[in-house]
Order: sequence, then C-alpha cells, then structure tokens
Amino acid sequence: MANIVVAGFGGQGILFAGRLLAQAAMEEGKFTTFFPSYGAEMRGGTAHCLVIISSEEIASPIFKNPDLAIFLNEPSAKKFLPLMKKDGLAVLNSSLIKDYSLPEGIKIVKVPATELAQKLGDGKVANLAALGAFLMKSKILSLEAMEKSLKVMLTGEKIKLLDINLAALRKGVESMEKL
Amino acid sequence: MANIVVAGFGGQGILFAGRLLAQAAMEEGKFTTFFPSYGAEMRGGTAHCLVIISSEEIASPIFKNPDLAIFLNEPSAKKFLPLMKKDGLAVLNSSLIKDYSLPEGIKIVKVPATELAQKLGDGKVANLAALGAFLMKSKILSLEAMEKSLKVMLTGEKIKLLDINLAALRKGVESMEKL
Amino acid sequence: MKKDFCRPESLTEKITHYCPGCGHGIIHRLIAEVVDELKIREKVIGVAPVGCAVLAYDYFNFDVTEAAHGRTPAVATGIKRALPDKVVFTYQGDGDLAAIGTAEIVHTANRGENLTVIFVNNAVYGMTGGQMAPTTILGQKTTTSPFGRDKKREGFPLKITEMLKTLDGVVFLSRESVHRPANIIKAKKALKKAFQNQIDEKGFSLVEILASCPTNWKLSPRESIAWMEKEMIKTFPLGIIKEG
Amino acid sequence: MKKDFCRPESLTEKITHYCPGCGHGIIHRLIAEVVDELKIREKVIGVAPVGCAVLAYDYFNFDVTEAAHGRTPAVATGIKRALPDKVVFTYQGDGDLAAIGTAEIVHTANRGENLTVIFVNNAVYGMTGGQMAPTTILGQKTTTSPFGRDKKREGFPLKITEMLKTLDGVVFLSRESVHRPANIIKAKKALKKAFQNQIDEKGFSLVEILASCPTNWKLSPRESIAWMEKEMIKTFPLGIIKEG
Amino acid sequence: MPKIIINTDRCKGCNLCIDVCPRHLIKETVQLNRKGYCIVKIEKPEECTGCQQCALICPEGAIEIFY
Amino acid sequence: MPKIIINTDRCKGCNLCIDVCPRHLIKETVQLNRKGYCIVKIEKPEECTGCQQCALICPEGAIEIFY
Amino acid sequence: MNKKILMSGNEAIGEAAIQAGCRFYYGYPITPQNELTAYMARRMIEAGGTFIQAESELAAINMVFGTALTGGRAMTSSSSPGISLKQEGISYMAGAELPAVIINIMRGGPGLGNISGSQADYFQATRGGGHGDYRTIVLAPGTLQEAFNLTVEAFDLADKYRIPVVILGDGILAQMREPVSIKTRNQKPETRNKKDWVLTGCRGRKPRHICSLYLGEGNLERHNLKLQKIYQKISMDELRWQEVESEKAEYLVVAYGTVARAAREAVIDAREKGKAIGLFRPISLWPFPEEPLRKAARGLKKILTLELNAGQMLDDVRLAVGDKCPVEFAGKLGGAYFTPDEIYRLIERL
Amino acid sequence: MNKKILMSGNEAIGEAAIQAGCRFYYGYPITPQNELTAYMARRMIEAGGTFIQAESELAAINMVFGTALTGGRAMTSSSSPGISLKQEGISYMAGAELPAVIINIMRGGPGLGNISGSQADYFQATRGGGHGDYRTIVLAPGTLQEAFNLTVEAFDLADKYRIPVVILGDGILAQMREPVSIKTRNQKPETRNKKDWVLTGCRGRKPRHICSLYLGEGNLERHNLKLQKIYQKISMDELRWQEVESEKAEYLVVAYGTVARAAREAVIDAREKGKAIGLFRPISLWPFPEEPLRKAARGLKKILTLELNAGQMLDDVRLAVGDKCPVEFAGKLGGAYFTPDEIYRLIERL
Ligand SMILES: Cc1ncc(C[n+]2csc(CCOP(=O)(O)OP(=O)(O)O)c2C)c(N)n1
Ligand SMILES: Cc1ncc(C[n+]2csc(CCOP(=O)(O)OP(=O)(O)O)c2C)c(N)n1
Ligand code: SF4
Ligand code: SF4
Ligand code: SF4
Ligand code: SF4
Ligand code: SF4
Ligand code: SF4
Ligand SMILES: [Mg+2]
Ligand SMILES: [Mg+2]
Repeated sequence: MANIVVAGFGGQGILFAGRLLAQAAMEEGKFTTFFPSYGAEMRGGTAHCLVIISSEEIASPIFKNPDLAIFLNEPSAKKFLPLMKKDGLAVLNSSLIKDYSLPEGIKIVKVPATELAQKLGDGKVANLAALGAFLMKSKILSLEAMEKSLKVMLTGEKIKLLDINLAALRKGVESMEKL
Repeated sequence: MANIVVAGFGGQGILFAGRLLAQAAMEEGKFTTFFPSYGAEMRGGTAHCLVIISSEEIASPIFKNPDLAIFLNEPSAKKFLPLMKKDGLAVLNSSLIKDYSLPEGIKIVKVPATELAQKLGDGKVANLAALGAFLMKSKILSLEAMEKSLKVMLTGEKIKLLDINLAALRKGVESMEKL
Repeated sequence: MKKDFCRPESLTEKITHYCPGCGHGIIHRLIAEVVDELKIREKVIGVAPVGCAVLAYDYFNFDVTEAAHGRTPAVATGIKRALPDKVVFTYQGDGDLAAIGTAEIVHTANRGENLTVIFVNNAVYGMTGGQMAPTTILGQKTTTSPFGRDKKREGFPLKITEMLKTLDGVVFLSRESVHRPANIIKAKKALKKAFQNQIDEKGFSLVEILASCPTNWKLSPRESIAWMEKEMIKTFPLGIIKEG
Repeated sequence: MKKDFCRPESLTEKITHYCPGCGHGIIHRLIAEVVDELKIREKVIGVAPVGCAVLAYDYFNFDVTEAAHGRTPAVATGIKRALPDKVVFTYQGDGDLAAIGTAEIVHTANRGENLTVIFVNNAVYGMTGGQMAPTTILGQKTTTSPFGRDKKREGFPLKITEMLKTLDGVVFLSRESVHRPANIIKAKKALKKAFQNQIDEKGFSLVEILASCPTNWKLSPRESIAWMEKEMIKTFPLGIIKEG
Repeated sequence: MPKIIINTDRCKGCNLCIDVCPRHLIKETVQLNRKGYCIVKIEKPEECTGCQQCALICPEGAIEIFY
Repeated sequence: MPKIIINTDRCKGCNLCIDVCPRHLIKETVQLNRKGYCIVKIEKPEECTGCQQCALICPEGAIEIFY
Repeated sequence: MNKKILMSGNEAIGEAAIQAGCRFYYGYPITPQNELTAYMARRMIEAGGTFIQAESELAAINMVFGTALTGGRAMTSSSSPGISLKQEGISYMAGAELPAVIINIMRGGPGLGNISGSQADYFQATRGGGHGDYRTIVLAPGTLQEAFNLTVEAFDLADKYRIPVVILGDGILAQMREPVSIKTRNQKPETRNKKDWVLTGCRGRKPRHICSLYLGEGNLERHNLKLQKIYQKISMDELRWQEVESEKAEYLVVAYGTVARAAREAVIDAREKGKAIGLFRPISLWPFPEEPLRKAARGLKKILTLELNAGQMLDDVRLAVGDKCPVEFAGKLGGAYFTPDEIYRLIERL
Repeated sequence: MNKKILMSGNEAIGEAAIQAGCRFYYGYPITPQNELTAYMARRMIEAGGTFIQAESELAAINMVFGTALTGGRAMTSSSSPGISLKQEGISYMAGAELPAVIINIMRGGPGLGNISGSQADYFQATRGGGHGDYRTIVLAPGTLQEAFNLTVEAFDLADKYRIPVVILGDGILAQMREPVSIKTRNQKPETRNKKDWVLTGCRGRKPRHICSLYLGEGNLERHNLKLQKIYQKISMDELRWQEVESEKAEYLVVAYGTVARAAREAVIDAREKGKAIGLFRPISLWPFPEEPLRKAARGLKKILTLELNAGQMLDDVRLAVGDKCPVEFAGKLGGAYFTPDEIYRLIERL
C-alpha cells in the first residue's frame, strides 16, 4: 500500500494530478482512494490531495504520513516533508523549491517541473512533468495507465489540453531517464 | 376544591367570566387557576374555560369532570352536562337553552341571562347575569369579591363597561333572590 | 333570463369557520366560480396557507394541500414542475406572502413560474389573533402595534404587489377588493385572468385582494366595509398593476 | 501637492485570501477609506456575510461580526437598535442579499432601519465555487447553470436594488462598479453618502457594487474587466437609483 | 320572478347583504341559528329584482337566486 | 516627484494596474513571491505622474504613492 | 412590590424578562404564545426598550444575535414550528457564545399539528435541534411563579456562561392563569459594560470580532473543546430538580413541566392511600439531573416516566438509571394531556 | 452497465438518485456538497428532469414537499447549517407522510464552523431536529459504493413507508473518490401512478388533501399513534448494520460512516496482533440496531464508541447495552478526524 501526497499552490493542478493517479490505479485494477483539500482553504493558499493505492481494500482515505510525495512549491515541501515515513520518496519541483530541510531517510528527486512546462509553453502543466518523474522513480504505476487515464479525464471541451499534458508527462519521464 | 366550567358561544364573554371567577377567588385569598380554550378553535365554535378554586395548592388546571358549571348556550350544555360530577350544580342560560337532557344527580338553575342582559341594553353581558345567579346558588365566592374583581379587570378604556357589567351581575343575583 | 346564482360546484357543503363578515368567504366563492367556469375543477390543485384559510381544503371541492407558513409558493413550484399540465394556485395571507414568505414569493415570481397566486390582504394576522401585518396601515392598532403603527417604529405598510412589478418574470398583477358587489365582480374578472394566464402558459400571475377581518379590526362587519373604503384603499389603491 | 495614497488605517496588515483580481479587495479598501475620512473607525461595527468576504473581520481594523447566511441585515438591526449611536453596516454578496436573505433585506429596508448596506454583486456565488446567483446574467454559465442561464429554466437576473426602490423606508440606493478607476472614485462617493446618511439619521441606504470574480467566471482578471464592461453593466446599469 | 333563498344554517348575521340591497328587502332578526348567529330574513320577496348584490357580498354563500 | 511603491508581498499578479497606467509604466515579471504569485514591477518610476490609477484599481492595496 | 397578580404564563414570562433587565424583544406571532408577544409589544415600549415584530422567526433570532453581541439582554419567543426555524440561529449563537433567552411554548406536532400543549420538542431542546456539538441550558417551569422566577434566572445564567438559555413551556402553562407574585428587581438594562467581549466600537481598545467560523487546522476543534468544558461545568453546577415524597419510595414518577403538576397530585393521593411512591421533577432538562435521579432510583422497584410525547426524556431517564431499575413509560401524543386521575390510575397499576 | 467509475461521494449519490428514478432535485449550494448540486444541475437536465437552485434551503425542502405530494421522486441535499434550516420542512413532511430523500453532508459546527467532515448532526438526524414526535429513516454509508446503493434504496424506503429518508454522510465521504460500480436500474421516474394518496387533480375520484394540521379533539393524537405504529414497524423491519470480527470478541468498537472505515483497519490489525476485538457498524442510524448491538455486546469486556463529535450515538449505544458492559467513548470534534493509527492506539489501551 502506498500513501501519496500531492501538494502545491492552488492553480498548479494539484487535484488533477492526484485524480490522475487514482484513475490510473483503477485502470490497473488496484484499489485506490483520492481525497482533496477542498473549499475555502483553497483560495490563495496551498492545495493538496491524498491518494492511496493498494492491492487490498482501503480503510481510510486520510493518512498523516505519506510514503510518496510530489511537491510543486516550497511551502508544501516544508509542511509535508517532516511528516513523511522513513524510506519515503519525494519528487520536488526544483524550479520553485530552493529552501527546505530534509529529514533523514527520505529520498529526494528533483525535477525542474515548472521550467519544463514553461518550455512547452504553459507553466500550468508542471504537475504532469512532476508526475512523469514520479512515475519513473516510484514505479508505482505504468506510463501506459497514466496516459490512458489522461485520455479518460480530458474529454469534451478539455480534449484540447490533452496533447500538452501528454507532452509534459513525457518530459518528466525523460528528465529522469537522462539522470 | 371546586372545578368550574364556563361555556358558551365565542363572543358571549365566556373567558371574561372565567377570569373574573379566578380573580375573585384570588381576592378572597384562595388558590385558583384558570384555563381557556384558545386559538383557532374559537372562531365560529364554542368557547369554554376551566376555573379551579381551592383552599390548597392546585395541581393541574385541567379537569374532565366539573363540579359547577355555567352554560350560556345549548351546544355547551349538551357537551358538558354529561361530564358533570354527581351533585353538581349547573347554571343554564334559559334564554338560549331549551333542549338538553339532564343526567341524574345534577342540580339545575335556570336564568334567562340573555333576556336580562338585553333588557339592560346589551346582550353581551349575559355572562355577568349568569354569574350573578351562579354566585347566589353556589355560594362559592362573595358578591363583594366579584364586584371588586370587576373593578380590577375593567380599567383603562374598558372602564366604560363597568356599570353595565355591575348591573348585569346584580340582575343575575336578584333573579335568584326572587325565586 | 339571468343565470341562477347558486353555490358553485367547486365549493363543498361545509360551513366555514370564518367569522361573520370575513372576506375569506367571498374570495373562496369567487375562486370556486372561476374554477367552475374554466372547467378545471378536476385538474386544479390548491395550496392553502397557514393562516385563517388553512382549512381551505375543507371548503374547496378539489385537490388541496397545505404549506408551511410562507413557503406556499415553493410548495406550488414543486407541484407545478411535477405536473405542468395541472392548474396550480396558492392562496396566501399578508403574513404568509408579505412577511415570512417574502423570499419565496419574490423568487417564484422572478423565475416566472407558471402559477396563479391569490393574495388576501386583510392588513392583519387573522389566525393568530390580530397582530400587525406588513400591510397594516399607518396608525392602525393591532395587538403588536398597540399604539398604532408608526413609520418610525414599525416601518411602512409594505406594498409588495407594487414591489413585484419590477420583476421581469411577472406577467399579471392586480389589486382588487371585495368590499362592494361592484368590486367583487371586478375581482372575479382579475382572478379569471390570472387562471387563464396559467392555462395559456403565460407565467406568473398574482391577484391581491383587500378583504375585511372584522374580528381583529375590532369592528362590526359593516364598520369594516366603511374602514376599507375610507382608509385601507387609500394605502392600497385598486387596479391593474402590471399586465403584459 | 496631492495627498499620499496609503493603506487606510481601517485596514489591517493582513494579506487577504481573495483570488487575484477579485473585486472584494477594492471594495474593502474603499470602505476603509470612507471610515477613515468620516473618522468613525472607533464607532463603526461591520457585519460580514457568509460568502467570500466572511473573513472581512481579519481585514478591517474595527469591530466586525459575522452573520448567518442571508441574515446579515437582521443581525445589523439587532446591533443598531441596541447601539443607535454607533455606525453599523452590512457587507453582503448577491447570494446573501438577493437569494437566501431576500426577506431580511426587504423588511429591513421597509422598516427604514438606519443602516448602511454594501451589496457586492459579482453575478455568482464566489465562496462555494461558482454557482448561479440571482444576479447571474442570461446566458452566463455557472456550475448550476451549466448550459447558460435561460430565462425559461432559471428565471431572470434579479435586479433587487430596483425592486427595493419601491419601498417607502429606503433613503438612498445606488449601483456602482469597481472595474475602472473612474468608477472606483464614484463608488467611493456613493459609499460615503451611504455612511453619512446613517450618521445624519436619515435611514436605510444601500450601495450595490458590481465586482469581478475571475475565478468563478473562469476568466483572467483582465478578461473579467472586459466582461463587466461589455456584458454585466448591460444587465445592471450604473447610477443612482433612489435618493431623497 | 326571481326566487331568492337565504340558507339560515349558513347565515352568520354579518348583515352585509342588508346594506347592499337596493330595495332594502333584507332585515335583521333576533332569531339565532344552530351556530348561535342572528340570522337575516327577506321581507317582501316578491319585490326582489334578482340583482344579486346580496348574493355577491354574502361571505357564506348563503344566498342563492333562481330565475 | 511622486514616489510609487508596490508591496511585492501583497501583489497577486492580477495585472490590473498594468492596464490602467496611462504611461504604461508597470510590467509583468516572472518572479514569484512567497505566495506563489508572479509579481509586477514599475519600470522608469521617474516617469510616474502620480495619477493614482494603478493604486485605485489594485485589489490588494499593494500600491502606495507618496508625493 | 410583591403583590400577587392573576397572570397568564405568557404574561408572567414577559414581565420576568422586563424585571431581568431585558430591553430587546424580537418575535413573530404564533399560537399559543401570542399573548407573550403582545405583552412585550406594549410593555417594552413602556419600559423604553425595543420591540420588533420581525418578518420571520429567522430574522427574530438573528436580531437577538445582533443585540446579544453588543451585550444587551435580548429575548425571543415562539412555538414549535417557529422554534424549528430558529435552529440554525441557535447553533450560530452557541458557536459564537452569545447569551440570550429563547422561549418555546410547545404545541402539538409534527408539522402544523395543532395548538394544544405538548412536550414533543424535548429532544430538539436538549440535544441541539441545530447542527453541531452544542447545548443550550433548558429550564422547564411547572407553575407560573416558577415560570417567572426561572425566566429571570435564565438571563443571569445566559450571561454567566455566554450561552443561549431555553425556557421550555407548553400551551397549558402559557395559557393558564394563576396568581403570581412579581418580584421587582432593580436590574439595570445596561449590563454590557461588564462584558469584556462585546462589540461596541473599538474606542480605546483593539478591534474585536464575534464569529462562529473557525478555519485553520485545529481551531474549530479547540473551540469545541472549550465549549465542551463550559458544558461540563454547567452539568456540574446548574442541575435543578425537585423531589416530592421520594424518601422511602418504592416507585418513582418522573415528569416535568405541567405534567409534573398533575403527577404531584396523583402521587400525593397515592401516598395517602399507602402506596410508597414519589415524584422526581427535573427542572433543568439540560443539564439533566442525571446523578440526582440515579441516587433517587436506588432500590426502587420501578420508575414511571410521563411525558406529553412518545418518550423523549425517557432516554435521559434510562441513561441515568441504566439497568438498576425498570423504567416504564406512558405518554400522551399530539396535544393530549394527562389529568391527575389518569395518572393515579397508572400509578395504581405499577 | 456495471463499469467501475472513479467518482466522488457527491457524484455517486447524485447518480444513484438518477438511477432510482428521481427526476426532481431542489437544492441550495453549500460546501462540502456543492459537487452534488452541480452534478444534478447537469444530469437532471440531461435526464429530462427538473433542477432548481432554490432561493434558500427552506424553499428547497418545500419544493420537495410539493413534488412529493404529486408522487414524484424528489431529493434535496445540503450540509449542516442548511439542514438546520430544513427542520421545519422535514417535520411538515413527516407530519404529512411525504416520501423524499434528504442528503446531509455533515461539516464542522456549531454555527458556521468549518467545512471539514463531521458527525455532529447525529442527534439532529435521529431524534428529529424539528418539532414534534417524528422520525426519519437515517442511513449512513461507509463507502462510496454503499453511498450509491443506499441512496437508491432510500427512495424505495421513502415510498414504502411514506417517510422522509436522510442519507447522513460527511465531508470526507462526499469529497473523496474511489471506484464505484454503477448499477443501472430501469426505474421509471413515474411511480406516482401506484400511489393512491397523491394530488394530481380530482378527475374520476373524490378530492384529496395532504396536510399535517389535525384540529378537532383527538385527531392529532390518533394521527401520532398511527405514525408511531409505522415507526415501530420500521424499527423491526429496517435495521441495517455490519459486524466485523465480532464473534468471540472481548471488545467491540462501535462506529459508523467514514469513522468505521478507519476503525475497520485498526480492528483487523489488532485482531492480527491477537486482540479479541470486533467492529459493530450501524448502517441505519434510525432505526438504530439496538437489539443486534445488545446481542453483540453479550459477554463483552468493553465497548469503545468512536464518533466525529462529542458523543451522540453514544446515547444509543448506552441505551442498547445498559449496564451489561462498560462503554467508553472517544470523539474528534470540530471537523477533526481519526486515522486508523490513532484508533489502533485507542484499542491498545482498552
Ligand atoms: C413558522 C410559523 N410561524 C408562525 C406561525 C403562526 N401563524 C399562523 S397563521 C399566521 C399569520 C396569519 O396571517 P395571514 O397570513 O395574514 O393570514 P390571515 O389569517 O390574516 O388570513 C401566523 C403567524 C406558524 N404557523 N408557523
Ligand atoms: C444556510 C447556509 N446555506 C448555504 C451556505 C453556503 N454558502 C456559503 S457562502 C454562499 C454564497 C456566497 O455567494 P455570495 O453571497 O454571492 O458571496 P460571494 O462569495 O460571491 O462574495 C453560500 C451559498 C451557508 N454557509 N449557509
Ligand atoms: S379572524 Fe379575521 S380573517 Fe380570520 S376568520 Fe375571523 S374575520 Fe376572517
Ligand atoms: S472566488 Fe471570486 S469572489 Fe471569491 S475571492 Fe475568488 S475571485 Fe473573489
Ligand atoms: S350576507 Fe350572508 S351571512 Fe351575512 S347576513 Fe346576509 S345572508 Fe347572512
Ligand atoms: S337580489 Fe337584489 S333586490 Fe333581491 S334581495 Fe338581493 S339585493 Fe335585494
Ligand atoms: S500613478 Fe499613474 S502614472 Fe504612476 S504608475 Fe500608477 S498609473 Fe502609472
Ligand atoms: S493591481 Fe495590485 S495585485 Fe494586481 S498586479 Fe498590480 S500590484 Fe499586483
Ligand atoms: Mg392577514
Ligand atoms: Mg456573489
């Protein structure tokens, strides 16, 4: 079972990234839950969501200590890093996260997600770039499941966003291959 | 302890008569309660109220079986006569009550209250005429206490009604003296 | 030869609980006559208010429900949306429509719900024993304005029908009275129009009807009629307020 | 030399939670400036609504309370009646004032309560994430009018300020906007008047202010300004609606 | 000739019909009905024109007129 | 000469000030502040007339002008 | 002045509020409490206070909210359906810790029901008909003298704990009349000066605010824990009840309000006839006198709970006595009431 | 179709209503149930039904009243403060015996509180936050699949007993997503033809009326007795609960809704580690599975009741088990929640 937190500014597509993870987990036949921070807290603050992926039925969708994490901004890295479990893995958006203190036993992967996204022409897909890196390092889900999920979630009017999201995902994947 | 019911049409001053009884009881230093029929039932229907006069603290202001009664119209006589206790005493407004069946053991006093009142120029004081008769026959309260209570209750704008009410009360008293 | 004047089929035989001279009785009869004449008795559904007319379902010879105080138009909306081919009307007092139910009447009107509203303005809360209504006129004494309604203390009489005129969803508004036979005839015309509008799917129609409450005005029925003519109509002028 | 343009004393230092380009921020500042200029900071009591401005008490540097959704004018009435020498204002969104709080605003206005009402019309429910408001304009898409507001289905935009005009208790009504600096200056004037009226014990004053909600309009702040100018003001024309 | 009927069970003695009859045909009585109301009666029914004023104003629907 | 100060902690990058400046002195940047917003900056402050258009429209009260 | 006056329950409660220094009444008519509203309409103006007939019960409770936050003593009254409408407002007042007195003259329900007396809002009053974890103090007078006294006390309790206090009466209590002695109290209407939390404009101090919104992690939790502490203290310190003939009793009747009046007579009668029976009358319904009842229940053969409902206080009685003693219940529904005779017969059967 | 879809609780409930043939939704926005209202705004129009964003929660529940009395399946949804506002309407529906489904996605209270998940409206839901002696069926799903299934069932129960049915969820259940399999049901939206009490115009039959007013001596009493009989039948026939590892248990956790999810994990963990502990999860909160819990409690050493409130279901647990077994309580207030770990630690300490 993996407890995953995705966190960043409101507007960075945090909840979308989390739903994508859960959707992909479902596509792979796993048990999964997704839980967003919601409502008034969102405005001007940080957003985060909790995703659980498991091979067994999931009790609570809420947890305090993540195994895996994707942080898109500094405040969220500062807030959640200390809560992570030993041997946890965190993907950091190095474009925006400069200053943080790393608890012992946590593995860090840096990816310049915002820069990668801006190069693609839209800083807003930093979430997908980070997700690509996350997939490569955590191996928790397949790239195929993720791509399929993107196609499920970006339909109707949103289909025009599909290409750039797929591109950002791949950029994130590639950034890890290069390392 | 005496359980008294006063009943008649809405508009016949039923509640006023009942309050007057309770007020007079209080003036005489007795324990007393008053309980009206109230609200929507009033419109177009019959009105009644329950008065208890006692030398001890009174538990419930509500009772089912009256010892004493004043009935100003026929429907109320028909409704309450059968509920009266043995040896009870009922004053009947003979101007309006023609048809009723008398349970055994109930003493009846007839007084043409509406006629007496109309002779005084206002049919609405039939209640006081009946009350006068009631006082004479039941001896439960003094005429003085009743007159004093009338003065307490008819103040302010209502003071103009005092004389006719006093007059009607006395007419009721006299009607019994004549008998 | 004139048509006989009989009790309409849409009234039951039951004797009402209304006080002598009460305006509700006349308005009930007018509604029943209109329902008969439009031949809609079998498809009309009335919504009675909490107020003296709460027992209207005993007097109308067709389907009637009762709504929580002031929510009458919301209940009617729920009925009409479910049964758009039936004819749905609300019957509301001034407390029901213009006080606790202000939000409901405003929004039902503004949505342009295809309903007929009959608004009985008797300048007082009848059922609860004569408290001030939003429509109580200046100077009028009630149990809760014992010194007479004072604009400084209790505010102004609320002309809610005029207020509703500003709403785009409203098709027909009229203020009528039942204090004189001539007015009664006019009131019936307005009611008929308000029902016909609904049948024609034109939208929201409301007829305000000034009515007497002798009991709580502490006047005889006759004095009540005089008071309406002399005082009440001054504050609430009669006539069509919106049509179109 | 011009007077410095500084943060008014009546604003705290706290950074707001409002989204970029949100109209609430501008309106807060205008209120604070007016309170400063009228020198009433120490005797003003604000009533914040449930809505995006619910945290107004964190931003205003004076006494503020919060009211249940829509009951804002009732709470203000309770305060003002108890403290007639203080200056009491409500700050209300279009959901708060024109939907759930319709009865309260109508009756508070009609009683002529000596209050100042600031009514922020952003054509949408901001705080709850962009549902249709009574003031949502025709064709506008929201989460609860996903096919665009249709007068048949969702009814007409409610011009409640025009509606309140019909009430005798109302002294001053104006509709302003904060989408351009020139309008902002006008809006401030109207606000000042609405506060001054209360100080002069004239009665009920209300200023409606059109404001942007870029987040829920799904527009950038810039596009929002353009939309206001092109669309919103057509439905809600600016200017004084009642004075006297 | 119009035939006017006043249902005495329904009449509540409000007397409104009395005031509207152009011919002053309706009169108060002191007779109480079952509900305790003083009912009205029509005097000289043969003079009734059937103008319906009384029936229109009767809150109880107590007056019917047949032609 | 008027002195204009943009409080970068308060700025939320709405860019409304940019559009209203008659002299086009305010510009977007890609710089994020602590809250994650792209702040604006004033170019050529010496050309500022102190007309207050920017300060009036700023929803954050982030612009102050001293004379 | 201490003269006895023949008053109705509605009037006694109204006059008590005046004597307690209440100068703000906001209400909306509803039977069977209309005479209270009418009394205030006249008396408040005479006393120089504020009376508003609000546009609805919702507006009324929120006007109370407004006045309470300035420190003014404020009251509202209604009956069952109207009290249901006030639930959101009461929850807000509890959340914002605002003192006030709320009168519920219960009538028959559910829905429009009828206008007779009833006790069917016990659950609503004692367990927060509104949302969230809150309590209000609930006092149930049995006589008009007690209605007067408890109403005066209610204002003091409200201020002491910053909590709404409910007086739970019924149509019988409100409509009946009996002699009441009015204790005049020189309570100053202006108690607000003593309150250091009220909004009066921030002259000479930092701005304050009153609210029930608690965002930010843990804030609402802390606020609730604070409220619970206050509730605990009230549960210890503010229990009120009366026992009649409860010593050496084998049976106990538990009843409150007007039912307890009738029960008292029946119990005394039965005692005279040799039945070892007593009466336990809760006066504070919340806090419920749980511990005192538990004590009184020791060694009993049976408890008989009587209510004008389908069994609501019954839960509290059973929670108090557990399995220690069997609890029977008899109720009258929909506005019906018990006479002493009926209760006597129920007692005989125990 | 039986495909799994990753849905939020709000969406699952909305879709369930559609599948149950509900074609009338009346609501007013409030967090955390806004996505349900939004879902219905789109889905109802697609399905040819009626969606109205009402002017208030009061209007919404009364629109439900209107549609219900025509026999249409209608639903409304809200969260705690909005549900408080609906109490009068719910009492009216109970009084008039109108079926409908009411969703309460509970959030932190009292007052405005916050928007986190909570269970602090248990008392309100199970004991009639409105006035009078009435009950509504209250169902508390623990998973989104169950939320879907119970919502469908709720419409059937509502019609079967002519009673409002409340689905009691919380912010967590509503906001979380997990895979749900949507069972399409060919439920005809038009069920009204089968109902012989509905108002549809009196063609071919006598006029009917629907009301909750019962004047005339004894009428309301009789009506209440009838309602109580229905409630009794429901209390017998409609108990729903789940037991996990409750056989041979020495300890039992009692929890419902999302708390039960977390508790389940902790209980299974503890079992694996040798603690003889089980879980009892009430699904119908009213009727509360009193008898089943009493049975499950036989011979236990202790019960631990867990709620996101200050102890509300606790009353029902204590009423069920009496003195047979000690009952401990742990609660989270003001929108805080339990993690499985925390519960595990509470269990350890038992
Ligand atoms: C929620 C609620 N509040 C108050 C009442 C009490 N009540 C019943 S009718 C009524 C007002 C009646 O006045 P109106 O609507 O003018 O009708 P009328 O009796 O004058 O025809 C009131 C306040 C109630 N039943 N429910
Ligand atoms: C009784 C109740 N119903 C609903 C809500 C949820 N709610 C909070 S704010 C709001 C509307 C906000 O819209 P508006 O008043 O226009 O203010 P804005 O956020 O747009 O400034 C709603 C419906 C609530 N808190 N209480
Ligand atoms: S109280 Fe007034 S409105 Fe009610 S029935 Fe009597 S006269 Fe008519
Ligand atoms: S949601 Fe809209 S109204 Fe609310 S803060 Fe954001 S922009 Fe402003
Ligand atoms: S109008 Fe009708 S009720 Fe009135 S007196 Fe005439 S017949 Fe009788
Ligand atoms: S019909 Fe005309 S003339 Fe005949 S009694 Fe009636 S009012 Fe008089
Ligand atoms: S004060 Fe005027 S000129 Fe100066 S930066 Fe602002 S808008 Fe531009
Ligand atoms: S207007 Fe204010 S918040 Fe917006 S970009 Fe300019 S300085 Fe920043
Ligand atoms: Mg009226
Ligand atoms: Mg808004």
